[in-house]
Amino acid sequence: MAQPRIVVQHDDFDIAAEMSRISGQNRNIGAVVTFSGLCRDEAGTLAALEIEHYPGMAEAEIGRVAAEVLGRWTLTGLTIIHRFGLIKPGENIVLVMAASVHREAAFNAASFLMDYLKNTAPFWKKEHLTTGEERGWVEAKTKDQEAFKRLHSL
Amino acid sequence: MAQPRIVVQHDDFDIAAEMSRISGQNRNIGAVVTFSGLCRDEAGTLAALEIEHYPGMAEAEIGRVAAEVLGRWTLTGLTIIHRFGLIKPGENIVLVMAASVHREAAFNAASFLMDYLKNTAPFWKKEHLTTGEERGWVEAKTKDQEAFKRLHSL
Amino acid sequence: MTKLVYFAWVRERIGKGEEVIELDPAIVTVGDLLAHLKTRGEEYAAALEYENVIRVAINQEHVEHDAPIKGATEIALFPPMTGG
Amino acid sequence: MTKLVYFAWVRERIGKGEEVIELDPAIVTVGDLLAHLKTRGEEYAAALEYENVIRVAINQEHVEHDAPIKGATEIALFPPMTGG
Repeated sequence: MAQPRIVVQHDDFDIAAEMSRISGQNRNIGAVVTFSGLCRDEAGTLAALEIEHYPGMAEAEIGRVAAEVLGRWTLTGLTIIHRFGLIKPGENIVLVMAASVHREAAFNAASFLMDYLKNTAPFWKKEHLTTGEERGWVEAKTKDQEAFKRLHSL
Repeated sequence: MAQPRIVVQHDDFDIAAEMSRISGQNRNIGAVVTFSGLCRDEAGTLAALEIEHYPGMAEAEIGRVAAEVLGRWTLTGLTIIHRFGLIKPGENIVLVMAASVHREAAFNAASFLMDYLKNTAPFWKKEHLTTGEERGWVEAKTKDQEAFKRLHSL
Repeated sequence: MTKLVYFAWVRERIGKGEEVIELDPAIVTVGDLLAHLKTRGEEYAAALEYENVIRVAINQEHVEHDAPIKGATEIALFPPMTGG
Repeated sequence: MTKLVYFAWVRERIGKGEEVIELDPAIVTVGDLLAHLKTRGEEYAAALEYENVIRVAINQEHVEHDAPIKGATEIALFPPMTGG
Protein backbone atom coordinates (compact mmCIF):
# COMPACT_ATOMS: atom_id res chain seq x y z
CA MET A 1 0.00 0.00 0.00
CA ALA A 2 0.91 3.68 -0.18
CA GLN A 3 2.37 5.39 2.89
CA PRO A 4 0.04 5.61 5.89
CA ARG A 5 -1.61 8.98 6.32
CA ILE A 6 -0.64 10.41 9.74
CA VAL A 7 -1.96 13.74 10.96
CA VAL A 8 -1.56 15.46 14.36
CA GLN A 9 -3.64 18.63 14.48
CA HIS A 10 -5.91 20.73 16.63
CA ASP A 11 -8.69 20.90 14.02
CA ASP A 12 -11.45 18.36 13.83
CA PHE A 13 -11.45 15.80 11.00
CA ASP A 14 -14.12 14.71 8.54
CA ILE A 15 -14.77 10.97 8.64
CA ALA A 16 -16.63 10.91 5.31
CA ALA A 17 -13.74 12.70 3.59
CA GLU A 18 -11.22 10.29 5.15
CA MET A 19 -13.36 7.35 4.04
CA SER A 20 -13.46 8.65 0.43
CA ARG A 21 -9.74 9.25 0.51
CA ILE A 22 -8.93 5.72 1.69
CA SER A 23 -11.44 3.89 -0.49
CA GLY A 24 -10.70 6.02 -3.55
CA GLN A 25 -7.13 4.68 -3.63
CA ASN A 26 -8.06 1.17 -4.58
CA ARG A 27 -11.15 -0.58 -5.99
CA ASN A 28 -10.25 -3.88 -4.37
CA ILE A 29 -11.04 -2.81 -0.80
CA GLY A 30 -13.63 -5.05 0.81
CA ALA A 31 -13.51 -3.71 4.34
CA VAL A 32 -12.83 -0.46 6.14
CA VAL A 33 -12.73 -0.46 9.95
CA THR A 34 -12.91 2.96 11.56
CA PHE A 35 -12.27 3.71 15.21
CA SER A 36 -13.40 7.10 16.48
CA GLY A 37 -12.36 8.08 19.98
CA LEU A 38 -14.61 10.78 21.44
CA CYS A 39 -14.42 13.01 24.50
CA ARG A 40 -16.90 11.70 27.13
CA ASP A 41 -18.78 14.10 29.38
CA GLU A 42 -18.23 11.86 32.46
CA ALA A 43 -21.87 12.14 33.52
CA GLY A 44 -21.90 15.90 33.00
CA THR A 45 -18.86 16.64 35.19
CA LEU A 46 -16.37 17.28 32.39
CA ALA A 47 -16.23 20.67 30.63
CA ALA A 48 -13.31 19.86 28.36
CA LEU A 49 -10.16 17.83 27.91
CA GLU A 50 -6.92 19.61 27.24
CA ILE A 51 -4.60 17.42 25.25
CA GLU A 52 -0.88 18.16 25.35
CA HIS A 53 1.45 16.50 22.88
CA TYR A 54 5.13 16.32 22.00
CA PRO A 55 5.33 17.92 18.54
CA GLY A 56 7.54 15.96 16.21
CA MET A 57 7.75 12.87 18.40
CA ALA A 58 3.96 12.43 18.26
CA GLU A 59 4.06 12.07 14.47
CA ALA A 60 7.25 9.99 14.58
CA GLU A 61 5.88 7.58 17.21
CA ILE A 62 2.56 7.14 15.39
CA GLY A 63 4.64 6.41 12.28
CA ARG A 64 6.54 3.69 14.17
CA VAL A 65 3.26 2.13 15.37
CA ALA A 66 1.86 2.29 11.81
CA ALA A 67 4.99 0.57 10.44
CA GLU A 68 4.61 -2.20 13.05
CA VAL A 69 0.95 -2.71 12.06
CA LEU A 70 1.75 -2.71 8.33
CA GLY A 71 4.36 -5.39 8.99
CA ARG A 72 1.79 -7.61 10.70
CA TRP A 73 -1.27 -7.20 8.48
CA THR A 74 -1.76 -6.63 4.76
CA LEU A 75 -3.70 -3.40 4.42
CA THR A 76 -4.74 -1.37 1.40
CA GLY A 77 -4.93 1.87 3.38
CA LEU A 78 -4.22 3.23 6.86
CA THR A 79 -5.07 6.65 8.30
CA ILE A 80 -4.37 7.90 11.82
CA ILE A 81 -5.42 11.36 13.03
CA HIS A 82 -4.88 12.54 16.62
CA ARG A 83 -6.07 15.93 17.83
CA PHE A 84 -4.53 18.13 20.53
CA GLY A 85 -5.64 21.25 22.42
CA LEU A 86 -8.98 21.88 24.06
CA ILE A 87 -11.63 19.30 23.16
CA LYS A 88 -15.21 19.34 24.42
CA PRO A 89 -17.50 16.40 25.27
CA GLY A 90 -18.91 14.78 22.15
CA GLU A 91 -15.99 15.97 20.03
CA ASN A 92 -13.53 13.70 18.24
CA ILE A 93 -10.11 12.97 19.76
CA VAL A 94 -8.66 10.27 17.53
CA LEU A 95 -9.41 8.48 14.28
CA VAL A 96 -7.95 5.20 13.07
CA MET A 97 -9.08 3.89 9.69
CA ALA A 98 -7.77 0.61 8.28
CA ALA A 99 -8.75 -0.75 4.87
CA SER A 100 -8.16 -4.27 3.60
CA VAL A 101 -9.38 -6.87 1.11
CA HIS A 102 -10.99 -9.04 3.83
CA ARG A 103 -12.35 -7.78 7.12
CA GLU A 104 -10.17 -9.67 9.63
CA ALA A 105 -7.01 -7.70 8.77
CA ALA A 106 -8.75 -4.33 9.09
CA PHE A 107 -10.37 -5.24 12.44
CA ASN A 108 -7.16 -6.63 13.93
CA ALA A 109 -5.00 -3.79 12.65
CA ALA A 110 -7.33 -1.05 13.97
CA SER A 111 -7.72 -2.69 17.38
CA PHE A 112 -3.98 -3.37 17.80
CA LEU A 113 -3.15 0.13 16.62
CA MET A 114 -5.34 1.73 19.28
CA ASP A 115 -3.85 -0.42 22.07
CA TYR A 116 -0.34 0.38 20.97
CA LEU A 117 -1.03 4.07 20.35
CA LYS A 118 -2.46 4.62 23.83
CA ASN A 119 0.71 3.23 25.35
CA THR A 120 3.38 4.86 23.27
CA ALA A 121 2.18 8.00 21.49
CA PRO A 122 3.25 11.10 23.47
CA PHE A 123 -0.11 12.69 24.33
CA TRP A 124 -1.39 13.61 27.80
CA LYS A 125 -4.92 14.54 28.86
CA LYS A 126 -5.87 17.08 31.50
CA GLU A 127 -9.46 17.36 32.68
CA HIS A 128 -11.32 20.64 33.12
CA LEU A 129 -14.47 20.26 35.20
CA THR A 130 -17.85 21.94 34.71
CA THR A 131 -17.32 23.48 38.18
CA GLY A 132 -14.49 25.53 36.64
CA GLU A 133 -11.78 23.57 38.46
CA GLU A 134 -9.06 21.45 36.96
CA ARG A 135 -9.24 17.82 38.05
CA GLY A 136 -5.70 17.55 36.78
CA TRP A 137 -3.90 15.06 34.60
CA VAL A 138 -5.57 11.80 33.65
CA GLU A 139 -3.63 8.90 35.14
CA ALA A 140 -2.48 6.14 32.83
CA LYS A 141 -4.32 2.91 33.50
CA THR A 142 -2.24 0.23 35.14
CA LYS A 143 -2.87 -2.15 32.27
CA ASP A 144 -1.65 0.48 29.77
CA GLN A 145 1.47 1.10 31.84
CA GLU A 146 2.16 -2.61 32.04
CA ALA A 147 1.72 -2.97 28.29
CA PHE A 148 4.23 -0.16 27.77
CA LYS A 149 6.70 -1.81 30.12
CA ARG A 150 6.38 -5.11 28.29
CA LEU A 151 7.14 -3.29 25.03
CA HIS A 152 10.10 -1.39 26.42
CA SER A 153 11.11 -3.65 29.33
CA LEU A 154 11.75 -0.64 31.57
CA MET B 1 -29.42 1.84 25.30
CA ALA B 2 -32.24 2.70 22.90
CA GLN B 3 -33.31 0.11 20.34
CA PRO B 4 -30.70 -0.75 17.72
CA ARG B 5 -31.21 0.96 14.38
CA ILE B 6 -31.66 -1.69 11.66
CA VAL B 7 -32.15 -0.76 8.03
CA VAL B 8 -32.35 -2.97 4.93
CA GLN B 9 -32.54 -0.85 1.80
CA HIS B 10 -31.31 -0.49 -1.76
CA ASP B 11 -30.15 3.10 -1.29
CA ASP B 12 -26.66 3.98 -0.16
CA PHE B 13 -26.12 5.26 3.38
CA ASP B 14 -24.26 8.26 4.76
CA ILE B 15 -21.59 7.31 7.31
CA ALA B 16 -21.25 10.88 8.66
CA ALA B 17 -25.00 11.12 9.23
CA GLU B 18 -25.04 7.71 10.97
CA MET B 19 -22.11 8.80 13.13
CA SER B 20 -23.93 12.00 14.18
CA ARG B 21 -27.07 10.04 14.88
CA ILE B 22 -25.31 7.51 17.12
CA SER B 23 -23.09 9.99 18.96
CA GLY B 24 -25.84 12.57 19.36
CA GLN B 25 -27.81 10.15 21.54
CA ASN B 26 -25.40 10.23 24.42
CA ARG B 27 -22.53 12.45 25.56
CA ASN B 28 -20.82 9.64 27.42
CA ILE B 29 -19.68 7.75 24.32
CA GLY B 30 -15.93 7.26 24.25
CA ALA B 31 -15.63 4.97 21.25
CA VAL B 32 -17.40 4.31 17.98
CA VAL B 33 -16.25 1.38 15.84
CA THR B 34 -17.55 1.41 12.28
CA PHE B 35 -17.29 -1.46 9.84
CA SER B 36 -17.94 -0.66 6.19
CA GLY B 37 -18.17 -3.57 3.78
CA LEU B 38 -17.52 -2.51 0.20
CA CYS B 39 -17.95 -4.18 -3.19
CA ARG B 40 -14.51 -5.20 -4.50
CA ASP B 41 -13.71 -5.05 -8.21
CA GLU B 42 -11.89 -8.41 -8.10
CA ALA B 43 -8.94 -7.08 -10.10
CA GLY B 44 -11.20 -5.43 -12.64
CA THR B 45 -13.24 -8.55 -13.48
CA LEU B 46 -16.39 -7.60 -11.56
CA ALA B 47 -18.97 -5.23 -13.07
CA ALA B 48 -21.46 -5.46 -10.20
CA LEU B 49 -22.84 -7.57 -7.39
CA GLU B 50 -26.54 -8.30 -7.33
CA ILE B 51 -27.70 -8.84 -3.76
CA GLU B 52 -30.91 -10.77 -3.19
CA HIS B 53 -32.52 -10.76 0.23
CA TYR B 54 -35.49 -12.24 2.06
CA PRO B 55 -37.66 -9.21 2.91
CA GLY B 56 -38.98 -9.35 6.44
CA MET B 57 -36.68 -12.14 7.58
CA ALA B 58 -33.60 -10.03 6.76
CA GLU B 59 -34.67 -7.34 9.24
CA ALA B 60 -35.87 -9.94 11.78
CA GLU B 61 -32.64 -11.94 11.65
CA ILE B 62 -30.43 -8.84 11.93
CA GLY B 63 -32.59 -7.91 14.94
CA ARG B 64 -31.87 -11.31 16.54
CA VAL B 65 -28.13 -10.88 15.94
CA ALA B 66 -28.29 -7.36 17.41
CA ALA B 67 -30.12 -8.67 20.51
CA GLU B 68 -27.44 -11.32 20.98
CA VAL B 69 -24.69 -8.69 20.74
CA LEU B 70 -26.47 -6.33 23.14
CA GLY B 71 -26.73 -9.20 25.63
CA ARG B 72 -22.98 -9.77 25.50
CA TRP B 73 -21.60 -6.23 25.46
CA THR B 74 -22.74 -2.95 26.99
CA LEU B 75 -23.22 -0.54 24.13
CA THR B 76 -24.54 3.00 23.99
CA GLY B 77 -25.62 2.69 20.36
CA LEU B 78 -25.81 0.13 17.57
CA THR B 79 -26.64 0.65 13.89
CA ILE B 80 -26.75 -1.99 11.16
CA ILE B 81 -27.52 -1.16 7.53
CA HIS B 82 -27.46 -3.77 4.76
CA ARG B 83 -28.09 -2.90 1.12
CA PHE B 84 -29.64 -5.09 -1.57
CA GLY B 85 -29.98 -4.86 -5.37
CA LEU B 86 -27.27 -3.98 -7.88
CA ILE B 87 -24.07 -2.65 -6.27
CA LYS B 88 -20.98 -1.57 -8.18
CA PRO B 89 -17.30 -1.91 -7.19
CA GLY B 90 -16.31 0.71 -4.64
CA GLU B 91 -19.88 1.06 -3.37
CA ASN B 92 -21.03 0.27 0.16
CA ILE B 93 -22.73 -3.05 0.93
CA VAL B 94 -23.01 -3.09 4.72
CA LEU B 95 -22.47 -0.79 7.69
CA VAL B 96 -22.10 -1.80 11.33
CA MET B 97 -21.59 0.96 13.88
CA ALA B 98 -21.18 0.19 17.59
CA ALA B 99 -20.76 2.88 20.25
CA SER B 100 -19.62 2.32 23.83
CA VAL B 101 -18.01 4.03 26.82
CA HIS B 102 -14.70 2.17 26.39
CA ARG B 103 -13.31 0.88 23.12
CA GLU B 104 -13.09 -2.86 23.81
CA ALA B 105 -16.89 -3.36 23.81
CA ALA B 106 -17.36 -1.49 20.53
CA PHE B 107 -14.54 -3.42 18.79
CA ASN B 108 -15.71 -6.81 20.02
CA ALA B 109 -19.37 -6.13 19.29
CA ALA B 110 -18.73 -4.91 15.72
CA SER B 111 -16.42 -7.80 14.89
CA PHE B 112 -18.73 -10.46 16.37
CA LEU B 113 -21.73 -8.88 14.67
CA MET B 114 -20.13 -9.11 11.23
CA ASP B 115 -19.15 -12.78 11.74
CA TYR B 116 -22.62 -13.66 12.91
CA LEU B 117 -24.39 -11.60 10.24
CA LYS B 118 -22.50 -13.22 7.39
CA ASN B 119 -23.61 -16.63 8.58
CA THR B 120 -27.25 -16.02 9.41
CA ALA B 121 -28.69 -12.94 7.67
CA PRO B 122 -30.64 -14.02 4.54
CA PHE B 123 -28.72 -12.24 1.76
CA TRP B 124 -27.16 -13.82 -1.33
CA LYS B 125 -24.67 -12.34 -3.77
CA LYS B 126 -24.55 -12.95 -7.52
CA GLU B 127 -21.60 -11.72 -9.56
CA HIS B 128 -21.89 -9.91 -12.90
CA LEU B 129 -18.64 -9.83 -14.82
CA THR B 130 -17.17 -6.99 -16.88
CA THR B 131 -17.34 -9.39 -19.87
CA GLY B 132 -21.12 -9.14 -19.61
CA GLU B 133 -21.50 -12.70 -18.30
CA GLU B 134 -22.85 -13.80 -14.96
CA ARG B 135 -20.31 -15.73 -12.92
CA GLY B 136 -23.24 -16.89 -10.85
CA TRP B 137 -23.89 -17.06 -7.13
CA VAL B 138 -21.09 -16.50 -4.67
CA GLU B 139 -20.45 -19.68 -2.71
CA ALA B 140 -20.50 -19.52 1.06
CA LYS B 141 -17.04 -20.04 2.51
CA THR B 142 -16.56 -23.36 4.24
CA LYS B 143 -15.66 -21.61 7.50
CA ASP B 144 -18.86 -19.54 7.36
CA GLN B 145 -20.93 -22.65 6.70
CA GLU B 146 -19.29 -24.43 9.60
CA ALA B 147 -19.93 -21.48 11.88
CA PHE B 148 -23.60 -21.56 10.88
CA LYS B 149 -23.80 -25.27 11.59
CA ARG B 150 -22.27 -24.80 15.02
CA LEU B 151 -24.89 -22.16 15.75
CA HIS B 152 -27.79 -24.23 14.51
CA SER B 153 -26.36 -27.77 14.89
CA LEU B 154 -27.87 -28.84 11.56
CA MET C 1 -52.33 -24.17 2.78
CA THR C 2 -48.67 -23.30 3.24
CA LYS C 3 -46.66 -20.64 1.47
CA LEU C 4 -43.28 -21.78 0.21
CA VAL C 5 -40.67 -19.17 -0.73
CA TYR C 6 -37.38 -19.75 -2.56
CA PHE C 7 -34.25 -17.61 -2.86
CA ALA C 8 -31.06 -17.36 -4.94
CA TRP C 9 -30.19 -20.53 -6.90
CA VAL C 10 -32.97 -22.53 -5.24
CA ARG C 11 -35.43 -20.00 -6.71
CA GLU C 12 -33.70 -20.03 -10.10
CA ARG C 13 -33.65 -23.83 -10.36
CA ILE C 14 -37.25 -24.28 -9.23
CA GLY C 15 -38.20 -21.47 -11.62
CA LYS C 16 -40.37 -19.44 -9.26
CA GLY C 17 -40.03 -17.31 -6.14
CA GLU C 18 -43.02 -18.65 -4.25
CA GLU C 19 -46.02 -20.91 -4.36
CA VAL C 20 -48.82 -21.99 -2.07
CA ILE C 21 -49.34 -25.71 -1.62
CA GLU C 22 -51.49 -28.10 0.34
CA LEU C 23 -49.33 -30.36 2.51
CA ASP C 24 -50.30 -33.95 3.26
CA PRO C 25 -50.47 -34.50 7.07
CA ALA C 26 -47.90 -37.29 6.62
CA ILE C 27 -45.30 -34.54 5.97
CA VAL C 28 -44.20 -33.89 9.54
CA THR C 29 -40.66 -32.48 9.43
CA VAL C 30 -38.64 -30.19 7.19
CA GLY C 31 -36.82 -33.31 5.96
CA ASP C 32 -40.14 -34.89 4.95
CA LEU C 33 -41.03 -31.71 3.06
CA LEU C 34 -37.74 -31.70 1.15
CA ALA C 35 -38.21 -35.36 0.20
CA HIS C 36 -41.74 -34.63 -0.98
CA LEU C 37 -40.74 -31.58 -3.02
CA LYS C 38 -38.09 -33.60 -4.88
CA THR C 39 -40.90 -35.79 -6.28
CA ARG C 40 -42.66 -32.75 -7.78
CA GLY C 41 -40.49 -32.59 -10.88
CA GLU C 42 -37.01 -32.33 -12.36
CA GLU C 43 -36.60 -28.68 -11.44
CA TYR C 44 -37.26 -29.46 -7.76
CA ALA C 45 -34.96 -32.47 -7.86
CA ALA C 46 -32.21 -30.26 -9.34
CA ALA C 47 -32.76 -27.47 -6.80
CA LEU C 48 -32.72 -29.83 -3.84
CA GLU C 49 -30.13 -32.33 -5.09
CA TYR C 50 -27.65 -31.55 -2.32
CA GLU C 51 -30.30 -31.60 0.36
CA ASN C 52 -27.99 -31.06 3.31
CA VAL C 53 -26.76 -27.68 2.07
CA ILE C 54 -30.32 -26.34 1.81
CA ARG C 55 -31.16 -23.88 4.60
CA VAL C 56 -34.73 -23.68 5.83
CA ALA C 57 -36.63 -20.99 7.70
CA ILE C 58 -40.12 -21.41 9.14
CA ASN C 59 -42.02 -18.19 9.69
CA GLN C 60 -38.76 -16.30 9.04
CA GLU C 61 -36.61 -18.13 11.60
CA HIS C 62 -33.84 -20.60 10.81
CA VAL C 63 -34.75 -24.21 11.66
CA GLU C 64 -32.99 -27.55 11.44
CA HIS C 65 -34.02 -30.30 9.02
CA ASP C 66 -35.57 -32.36 11.80
CA ALA C 67 -37.83 -29.46 12.90
CA PRO C 68 -41.60 -30.07 12.71
CA ILE C 69 -43.44 -27.94 10.14
CA LYS C 70 -46.70 -27.86 12.10
CA GLY C 71 -47.92 -24.28 12.44
CA ALA C 72 -45.79 -23.02 9.56
CA THR C 73 -47.48 -20.33 7.47
CA GLU C 74 -44.33 -19.57 5.46
CA ILE C 75 -41.50 -21.98 4.77
CA ALA C 76 -38.42 -20.66 2.99
CA LEU C 77 -35.74 -22.71 1.22
CA PHE C 78 -32.45 -21.16 0.23
CA PRO C 79 -28.69 -21.75 -0.15
CA PRO C 80 -26.14 -20.82 2.54
CA MET C 81 -26.12 -17.08 3.04
CA THR C 82 -23.43 -14.87 1.51
CA GLY C 83 -24.32 -11.42 2.81
CA GLY C 84 -22.20 -9.03 4.83
CA MET D 1 24.90 21.38 25.31
CA THR D 2 21.77 19.24 25.52
CA LYS D 3 18.18 20.33 25.18
CA LEU D 4 15.83 18.96 27.82
CA VAL D 5 12.06 19.07 27.21
CA TYR D 6 9.31 18.38 29.73
CA PHE D 7 5.62 17.54 29.29
CA ALA D 8 2.38 17.39 31.29
CA TRP D 9 2.88 17.31 35.08
CA VAL D 10 6.65 16.96 34.77
CA ARG D 11 6.63 20.31 32.92
CA GLU D 12 4.24 21.87 35.43
CA ARG D 13 6.25 20.78 38.48
CA ILE D 14 9.60 21.83 37.03
CA GLY D 15 7.97 25.09 35.97
CA LYS D 16 9.25 25.22 32.39
CA GLY D 17 8.79 23.39 29.11
CA GLU D 18 12.42 23.22 28.07
CA GLU D 19 15.95 24.26 28.90
CA VAL D 20 19.44 23.76 27.53
CA ILE D 21 22.07 22.48 29.94
CA GLU D 22 25.70 21.43 29.93
CA LEU D 23 26.03 17.82 31.10
CA ASP D 24 29.03 16.59 33.05
CA PRO D 25 30.72 13.66 31.24
CA ALA D 26 30.17 11.60 34.41
CA ILE D 27 26.46 11.52 33.54
CA VAL D 28 26.38 8.44 31.34
CA THR D 29 22.88 6.98 31.47
CA VAL D 30 19.32 8.28 31.67
CA GLY D 31 19.30 7.14 35.31
CA ASP D 32 22.38 9.27 36.01
CA LEU D 33 20.65 12.25 34.40
CA LEU D 34 17.53 11.83 36.54
CA ALA D 35 19.64 11.58 39.71
CA HIS D 36 21.53 14.71 38.69
CA LEU D 37 18.37 16.72 37.89
CA LYS D 38 16.91 15.93 41.32
CA THR D 39 19.84 17.84 42.87
CA ARG D 40 18.98 21.00 40.89
CA GLY D 41 16.21 22.15 43.25
CA GLU D 42 12.97 21.36 44.99
CA GLU D 43 10.88 21.65 41.84
CA TYR D 44 13.03 19.00 40.09
CA ALA D 45 12.93 16.76 43.18
CA ALA D 46 9.12 17.04 43.23
CA ALA D 47 8.77 16.39 39.49
CA LEU D 48 11.05 13.34 39.57
CA GLU D 49 10.09 11.99 43.00
CA TYR D 50 8.67 8.75 41.62
CA GLU D 51 11.55 8.25 39.27
CA ASN D 52 10.46 4.89 37.90
CA VAL D 53 7.21 6.23 36.45
CA ILE D 54 9.07 8.89 34.44
CA ARG D 55 9.24 8.09 30.74
CA VAL D 56 12.22 9.24 28.75
CA ALA D 57 12.75 9.81 25.04
CA ILE D 58 16.10 10.57 23.42
CA ASN D 59 15.92 12.31 20.06
CA GLN D 60 12.17 11.56 20.04
CA GLU D 61 12.39 7.82 20.65
CA HIS D 62 11.43 6.02 23.86
CA VAL D 63 14.42 4.69 25.80
CA GLU D 64 14.90 2.76 29.03
CA HIS D 65 16.47 4.27 32.15
CA ASP D 66 19.71 2.37 31.62
CA ALA D 67 20.13 3.76 28.10
CA PRO D 68 23.28 5.85 27.46
CA ILE D 69 22.65 9.53 26.73
CA LYS D 70 25.70 9.93 24.53
CA GLY D 71 24.73 11.56 21.23
CA ALA D 72 21.47 12.95 22.60
CA THR D 73 20.56 16.36 21.23
CA GLU D 74 17.08 16.35 22.79
CA ILE D 75 16.07 14.46 25.92
CA ALA D 76 12.40 14.48 26.92
CA LEU D 77 10.97 13.61 30.34
CA PHE D 78 7.25 13.01 30.78
CA PRO D 79 4.61 10.96 32.62
CA PRO D 80 3.02 7.80 31.20
CA MET D 81 1.06 8.65 28.07
CA THR D 82 -2.73 9.01 28.14
CA GLY D 83 -3.57 9.69 24.50
CA GLY D 84 -5.86 7.76 22.21
